[in-house]
Amino acid sequence: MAWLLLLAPLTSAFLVWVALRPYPRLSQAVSIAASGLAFLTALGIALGKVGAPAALSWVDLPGLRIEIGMTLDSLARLMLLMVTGVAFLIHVYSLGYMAEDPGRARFFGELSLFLASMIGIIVSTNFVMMYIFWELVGVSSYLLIGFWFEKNSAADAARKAFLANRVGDFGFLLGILTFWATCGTVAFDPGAARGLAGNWLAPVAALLLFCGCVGKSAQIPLHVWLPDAMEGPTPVSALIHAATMVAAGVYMLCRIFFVLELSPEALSVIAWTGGITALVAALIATQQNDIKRVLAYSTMSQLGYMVLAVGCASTTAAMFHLTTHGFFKALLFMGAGSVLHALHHEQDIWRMGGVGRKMPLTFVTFGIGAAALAGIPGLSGFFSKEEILQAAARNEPVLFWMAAFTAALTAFYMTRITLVAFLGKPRTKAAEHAKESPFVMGFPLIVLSVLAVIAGYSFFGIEHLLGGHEAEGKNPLVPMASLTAVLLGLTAGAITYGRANQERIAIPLFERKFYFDEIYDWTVLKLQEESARLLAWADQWIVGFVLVRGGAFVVSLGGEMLRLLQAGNLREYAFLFALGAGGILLLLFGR
Amino acid sequence: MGTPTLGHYLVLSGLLFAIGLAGVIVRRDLLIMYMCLEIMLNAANLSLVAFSRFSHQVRGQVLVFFVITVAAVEVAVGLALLVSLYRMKRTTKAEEITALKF
Amino acid sequence: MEGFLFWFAALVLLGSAVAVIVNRSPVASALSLVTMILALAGLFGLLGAYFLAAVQVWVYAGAVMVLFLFIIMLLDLKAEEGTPLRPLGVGAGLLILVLLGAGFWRAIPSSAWEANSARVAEANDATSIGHLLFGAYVLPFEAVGLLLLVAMVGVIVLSKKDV
Amino acid sequence: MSPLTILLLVEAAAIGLILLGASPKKVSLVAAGTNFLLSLWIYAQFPAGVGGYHFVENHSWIALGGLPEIRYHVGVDGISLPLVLLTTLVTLAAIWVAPAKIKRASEFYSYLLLLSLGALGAFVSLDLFFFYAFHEFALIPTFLLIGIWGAENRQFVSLQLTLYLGLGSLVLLAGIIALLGVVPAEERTFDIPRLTDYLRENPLATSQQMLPFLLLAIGFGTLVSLFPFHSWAPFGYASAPASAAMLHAGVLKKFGLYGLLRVAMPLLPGGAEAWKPWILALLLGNILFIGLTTIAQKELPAMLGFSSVMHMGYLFLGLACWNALGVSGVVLLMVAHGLSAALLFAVAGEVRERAGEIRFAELGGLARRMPFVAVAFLVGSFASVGVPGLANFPGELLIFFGSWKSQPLLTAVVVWGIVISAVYQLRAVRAVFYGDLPQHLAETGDVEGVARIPYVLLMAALLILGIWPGTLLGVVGSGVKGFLSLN
Repeated sequence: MAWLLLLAPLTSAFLVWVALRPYPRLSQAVSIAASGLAFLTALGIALGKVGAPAALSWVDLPGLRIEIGMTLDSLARLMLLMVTGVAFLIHVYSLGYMAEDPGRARFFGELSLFLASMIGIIVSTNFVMMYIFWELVGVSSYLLIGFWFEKNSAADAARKAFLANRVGDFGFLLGILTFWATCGTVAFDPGAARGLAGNWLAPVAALLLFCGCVGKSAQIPLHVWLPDAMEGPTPVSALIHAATMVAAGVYMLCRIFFVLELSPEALSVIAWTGGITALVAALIATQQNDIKRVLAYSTMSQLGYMVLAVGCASTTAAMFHLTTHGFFKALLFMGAGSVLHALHHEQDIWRMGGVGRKMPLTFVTFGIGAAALAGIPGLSGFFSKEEILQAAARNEPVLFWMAAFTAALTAFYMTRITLVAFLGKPRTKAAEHAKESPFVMGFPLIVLSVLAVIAGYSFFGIEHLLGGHEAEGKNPLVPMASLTAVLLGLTAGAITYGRANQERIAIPLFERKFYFDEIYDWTVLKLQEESARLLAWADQWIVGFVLVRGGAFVVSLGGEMLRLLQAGNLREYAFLFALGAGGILLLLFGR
Repeated sequence: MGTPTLGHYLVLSGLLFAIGLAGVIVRRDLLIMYMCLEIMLNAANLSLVAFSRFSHQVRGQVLVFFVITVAAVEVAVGLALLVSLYRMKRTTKAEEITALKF
Repeated sequence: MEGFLFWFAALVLLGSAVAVIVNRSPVASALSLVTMILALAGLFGLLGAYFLAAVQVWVYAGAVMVLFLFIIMLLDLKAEEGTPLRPLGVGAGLLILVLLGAGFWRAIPSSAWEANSARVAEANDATSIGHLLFGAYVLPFEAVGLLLLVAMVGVIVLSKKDV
Repeated sequence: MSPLTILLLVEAAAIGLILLGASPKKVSLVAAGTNFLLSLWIYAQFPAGVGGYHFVENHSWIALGGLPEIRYHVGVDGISLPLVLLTTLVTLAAIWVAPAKIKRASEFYSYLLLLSLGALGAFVSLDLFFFYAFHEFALIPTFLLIGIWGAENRQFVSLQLTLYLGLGSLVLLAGIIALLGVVPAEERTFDIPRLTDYLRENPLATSQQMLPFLLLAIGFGTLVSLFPFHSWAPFGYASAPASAAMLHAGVLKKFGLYGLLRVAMPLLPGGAEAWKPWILALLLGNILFIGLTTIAQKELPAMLGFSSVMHMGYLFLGLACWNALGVSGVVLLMVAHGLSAALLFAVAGEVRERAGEIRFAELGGLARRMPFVAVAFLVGSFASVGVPGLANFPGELLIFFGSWKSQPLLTAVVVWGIVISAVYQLRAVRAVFYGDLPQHLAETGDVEGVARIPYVLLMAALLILGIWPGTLLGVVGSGVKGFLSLN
């Protein structure tokens, strides 16, 4: 029965791709049914009704045993619930959002493919199975980002996303190989990991595996693809680039924590990467004008938090924040989506304004999401971020202060976009004529806003699902610091953007995203293009011309020389003849 | 100087043959080449006679007899060719007659 | 005495052979060729092959050389005053001379140098050649005759005017 | 009469019928179809658990004085069966993709069948003489196919390809002779199984193995476009007609690898070990040098040509690190690369024919006009890039696992190849099918109806092998255990 989790979305994807493409309504129905079914199965598993099935052996050769099975421990159950739940809501939301797009059948097929591979990552029992679905998630994100493939920017963004993920997967695969070489198995088996314990390979394996997370969860330096991934339709951004796919990296870290904890150096590297990514992303977010890009950088920043939590050896904090973040970030993206839908895909917040009055439901739900993300006490964001700050305080005080400052920044940029987009006077005609989105898009907003509020409390059970509440080492200073940071951010945001009509602070460094894209374009592309051009020239001329044609030339040269000997000169023949005769005579009778 | 032995005669005929061959290579005129050809033939005759003499068999001399006849035939035909060649090409220099060379 | 004769004939022989090559005018080389043949006939005589010596003089010196001279006169070849012997050709010739000479020199087995060959006076070598010629070698004899015939016909055909 | 011989006879009969005037495409389609079904039947009947050769047929052919007896000895084991399946499937697809009304159609189709016959013969024959002869036999139609029906620079390219491969085969012949020379006289035989058994019992001294292995390695290496000997491949495939490129890149090129796997490595393990550093260095050339060169390509077919050369790097890595994992990976990847290369070249041919354009700069947005072909190209690209779920991934994965223990650093560099291949493959997808549609391509038509079947066949095969490699691994496992003198 548990196989349904994987089979339902896969069959739906296969059916849509093979047969149902010309019938949009049918393929939408099949896809939504599949994701609903997956959610119900996940619910069954969470309530313990459904057990883990027997594993199938995929490859069984001497020295290597890869199997396709399911681990349904508490970590997986929580993640399954969150992913299938949010996915189902987004499927419903997409019905409305993609209503008039001609390719919507293909869209739902790709959504199902994504859902299947995401579930695959969650339930995988060994590294290779996780790697398989890891790449499939990359493929489906490539397809979904490049959904409007006519748009050059979308096509480029899709390619950029896939390549960045691929670099991450390269590190991930090397990590798997190192782990397999030292521990003899690819399964998630803490016992076997003792093979890694003492030897110097432990940090290497851990950091290589972390590369996979850096690629997938858009940590610096492999983060450049996430903002461009906003080229995809908003439900895609909501599902993939907020709730699920990017969270896969953090989930993977928690799943293989038994490898990471063997090397403290690796953990501190992970913590610092997370911390820096959170800070940098938050700084950039304050200066972005496109509403989806702000949310993208905010996701990157929250992911930084989660990686920081894992780095500080507290996977429960990371998973807690991951779940709550999944809810309110999906909510924010869908809220933004319904605004874009109403404003005919106008994404620049400075051309919006006053939308709140026209779209009350969206405004309220978006406000709740923003508040939760900012970390207003009482909402889910506050509790989960609190855990992370506690963990950071325990390990690296510097990182704690960085995280606190980032929390302030988060509050700042969230108030900025909420005020500018929803309040004040409408700045363009489109903003004036905005009207509320249909209920099919509203319903998920409501559900998610409810979840965003209650998810933080213990009765909701996330804590219990994650196996107990780490009560010890509650440093009283932390809640105070985070509270002041949030208040600071809120007031600063309110003051600067209360009745602002255009951007008040211009910091080009943040606005140009720390010039990462330019640096990459200059180094990676230039280096690669130049060396490729050079090698192509070398291959064509040196290997192709000199060696191959050279060989042919030498042969024809030899022929030419021999021709000269047969010059038709009588006396020459006589001479050669005599020379030969004399030579042989001498040879025969020798000295 | 002692009486000449077989060796002396053979060396003599060898030298004569070498001179004949050298002549063919050195001179460019076809006629002279012919004469050198004759020299080489006579060198062969000399060694034949020397062998027949020192091995006490007359057979060698019969062979020389045949060689002389063949030489005569060869000269006749050769010179006829030379004449018709001369009539066509007005020269007997070996270099000019290279029609066979492509 | 006999040794002296041998060395004298050998000297004349080689000298005239070289003269054939060195002489500029064809007539001179033809005449030096005649002297060479006569010296050879002398050597044959020394070796006791008197019949052959006689044949050599009659056929070779008489017929063949006359033919040569006749052709030289017919084609009235001018002596090659102008063209000096090209060093390359001469060098090649000398190289061959030395090479072949050394080759032959080495080739001669040491046994040939003993002086065991007392000269046996041949009583009537002409008759013994006759016996052999018309005995064992009658077939080659006829073949050579035929060859002469073919040569004559060939020459006539070749020298026809309108060929 | 073993079914393998029937395979060969069917194709020969088809050629005969075509020459007698039957309509070329129909006859060859029927022949290729029956062959494919027959090979599936052979696969079904193949006793997976048992090692060794099956469907064996062995008749004496010629016994010349001084030469060991040449026998028509045919058989198939875990290693060659997948290749037979690959050949029949790609032949069917190649013939189906070729346009019916091509100039000099009867010649075109008989050359295609000859090419496939040569490859099939080489894969099933267990006699060194036939093994070599069948491959040579397949070179001739390649020359004619490229020379007559190729693109603009076909004369030069077909000549270069044939001369280069001819030279390679000569070196290979020298290698075979050297190999037989080294074997003691009374044991000298053309029969591969007997040779393998004999040499496993009493292996030769390493010094004796050096030269034969070098010659065999260079000979087979040239046929498989190992790094410095690859100049014939890229432009040969670029200007070849789609079906010829499919058959040669997809199938005939695997002969070299199969040769290394069947003849060079098992018979001369000492030589292999001695020359291993060289092979490892050269395959790096394949991955990095050719990989980057592929990125710089400006045209679709040339890029595909270079990419098929680059992929050989993986296969050589698997071969050089001679162990069960690596070799099973090599066999899997050979089949997978054959399928994906065939699919990509078919699409390239389709684009060249329908859009009349092959330069990346001039193409774009074709996905809107040719959705089916776009999907085929996407599946082919994802397969060749090694995305899980498609056949190449298990192959590459096994090779990486196989070679990691003995060569960790080098394998790490080779693994970087998956990024390089992703770069150039996605660049092609982006340039040809995504982005905005240029004016002059506005009315390019898509592949319709029956013509889609070959693409569907190839895609289905890639999917099946990708999702469940067990289908081949079971068979390959028995083959590998059987004859590898594994450490």
